[in-house]
Amino acid sequence: MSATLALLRRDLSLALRNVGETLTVLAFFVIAATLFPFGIGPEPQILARVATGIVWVVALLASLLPLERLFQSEADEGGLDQLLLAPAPLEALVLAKCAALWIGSALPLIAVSPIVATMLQLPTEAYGTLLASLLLGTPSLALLGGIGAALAVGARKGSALLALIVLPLAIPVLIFAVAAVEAQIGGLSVRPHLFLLAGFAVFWLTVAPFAMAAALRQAAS
Amino acid sequence: MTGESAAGLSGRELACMRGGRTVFAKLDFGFAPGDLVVLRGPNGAGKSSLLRVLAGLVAPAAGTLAWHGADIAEDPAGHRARLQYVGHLDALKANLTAREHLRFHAALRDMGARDVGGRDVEGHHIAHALDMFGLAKLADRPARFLSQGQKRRVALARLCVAPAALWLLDEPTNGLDAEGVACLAAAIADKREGGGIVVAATHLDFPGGQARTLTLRAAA
Amino acid sequence: MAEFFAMGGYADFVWTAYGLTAAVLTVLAVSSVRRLKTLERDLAAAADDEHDR
Amino acid sequence: MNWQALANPARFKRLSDRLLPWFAGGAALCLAVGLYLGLVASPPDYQQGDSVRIMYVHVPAAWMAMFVYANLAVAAAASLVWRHPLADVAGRAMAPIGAAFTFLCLATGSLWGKPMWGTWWVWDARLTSVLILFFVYIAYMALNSAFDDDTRGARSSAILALVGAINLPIIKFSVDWWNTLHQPASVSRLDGPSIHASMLTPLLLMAVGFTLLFFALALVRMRAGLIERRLAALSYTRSADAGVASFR
Repeated sequence: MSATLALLRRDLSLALRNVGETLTVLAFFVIAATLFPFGIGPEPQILARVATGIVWVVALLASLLPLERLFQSEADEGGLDQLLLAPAPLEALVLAKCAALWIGSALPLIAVSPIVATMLQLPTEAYGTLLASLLLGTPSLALLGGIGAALAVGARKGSALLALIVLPLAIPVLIFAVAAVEAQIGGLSVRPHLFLLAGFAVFWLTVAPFAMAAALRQAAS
Repeated sequence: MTGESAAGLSGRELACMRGGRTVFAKLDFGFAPGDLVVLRGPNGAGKSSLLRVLAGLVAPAAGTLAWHGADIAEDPAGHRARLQYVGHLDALKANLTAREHLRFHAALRDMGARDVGGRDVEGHHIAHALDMFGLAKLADRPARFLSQGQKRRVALARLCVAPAALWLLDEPTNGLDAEGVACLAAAIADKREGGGIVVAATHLDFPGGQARTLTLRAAA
Repeated sequence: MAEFFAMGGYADFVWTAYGLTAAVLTVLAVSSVRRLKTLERDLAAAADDEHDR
Repeated sequence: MNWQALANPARFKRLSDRLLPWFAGGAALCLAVGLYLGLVASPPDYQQGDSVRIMYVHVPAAWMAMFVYANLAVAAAASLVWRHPLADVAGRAMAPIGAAFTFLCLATGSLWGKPMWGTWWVWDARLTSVLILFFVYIAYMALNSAFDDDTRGARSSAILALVGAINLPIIKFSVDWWNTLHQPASVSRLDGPSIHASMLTPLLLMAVGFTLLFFALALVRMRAGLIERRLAALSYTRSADAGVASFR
């Protein structure tokens, strides 16, 4: 347990010292979202209709950015061997890395999402649900991303390959996250959608550690 | 040399394949407690591969590896807990200091849990390791400001922050100056005195006292 | 016969669908068999090499 | 039965030589009869007219897309559990066949949709699920070929295949639900027992034909894959007498 917490603490302090990386992801998030009004026109009604979708799709794309370094940097520096040789179960250690990834890059993204939502004219009553959907949906993305990152360690075509692996598997999260916000706007109950998002998070929480550990073990051999 | 001692680390008919190619095969050995074994052989002979097999990072393609006579494939976690591995990479993060690296490593090796009676056992081990490798003055400098040799010292100082019965070192003297080599020699001598086994791959003269040599033939 | 090919006015769609299916599966089959033949030749050559040594 | 021996190209060749004619011949026969029944002997649909004949390639292709993925997942599990080289080779051999059937399902679906829906693409629940399956195939193939070491590629993509296999039902459920949310039930009327025997027979024959064709192609491609492995190994074995020279 202490090894897992130590890894979480170390990765968080590294994230704190490399704030630039987080800021780059945030900048990408804001800039990419800003492109949509130029692409589809600034009419408030149209933007309001698609705002949720844009915020979520762009958040999904932004969450891909830090993945390439997640395990690849460990492999390049030699730290991956040390993680593999630690007495603690590898499944717990990779979970710590995903948790650090989520805290270090998804939380800041959630924090600025209201700004993006405002620019896209999201109806005011939907903000709470948007934040809830992001809070419940992004853990799944971090875990799925962790699987992709672990599978792609040592691969020749890094970032494009990661998108190819992660995006199709993330579609259910996208569907129900956007549906939650639209249910809120439409005056329907949002709880089923949010429960389902939490369910996805639990599902990936149980599956992802094993997939990541298996991928990293064979990457080192 | 084979079979007569069950104590320590022994290999029987070990073989290793990498990318469809046989790196080595039919390797038999027995390393006893207190042994320093130097792996020799030209580039590509499989020194690093053998170390990775000994560490359990790579499963042998054939044969068995045993600790005190018990197959390590039966208890991989137990094997991980008893060994320390220093690869040819230093495994350092540019933004972390030497002390932070050692503190993290101690926690990773599960040393944090052994704080008995409120004493900072971990801190004591770390200070000792820093001293051992002449890093006391550099302890709080981020790794990106360290020279190649100083980084190597930090990587090696990890060996001293957590107990292990088996050290596996891949070209440990790479980048070290004479003083650094002496530090390593002292650490190895200590380990051997305590009954530890040290296996090191190198192509240079190796410090650490009387050694046994395992020479791998070139596969080319 | 002409009526058969006309497919009740849906000729473009029906024949494109069948043509595409035939084309894709044929290309897959031919390329797979070709690759096997080439590799079998290479293997035979490599085995001869081995024998000569 | 010695499974390890099957990874030997010569042994596998003997097995595939015995099976291949049956698979290839059976596929040709089923497809020929199926095509005749589907294109000539079966009646046009009372609503869709002759365009319904696209069904005889579209629906079996959709079945194959899933069937091949199921095979891929089994090979992936075998590759990870037993680390058998034959499973690695099988995965790499089958994926492009599955991707081809998935692509055909999408293309013929589009060709069927144009006269029925008046547009080339509709976000119909089934087509959308098949599209995502196609993406998973592409990801599998990309990952499989992304490593210098073939075994690495095989193991990595095997993990992806299994993660995909447990996630595909979730994707299917999500897409179905999303679809009902956004538009009324799909145009396709293939469900249930309403389908007439004169249509069912060619449909099943085509499906069996595609399955046999898949087995035949998979055998050929696996044989090629095994030879490739052997050739790669041969270029090294000349120097494989490495080992300990001395230990004192």
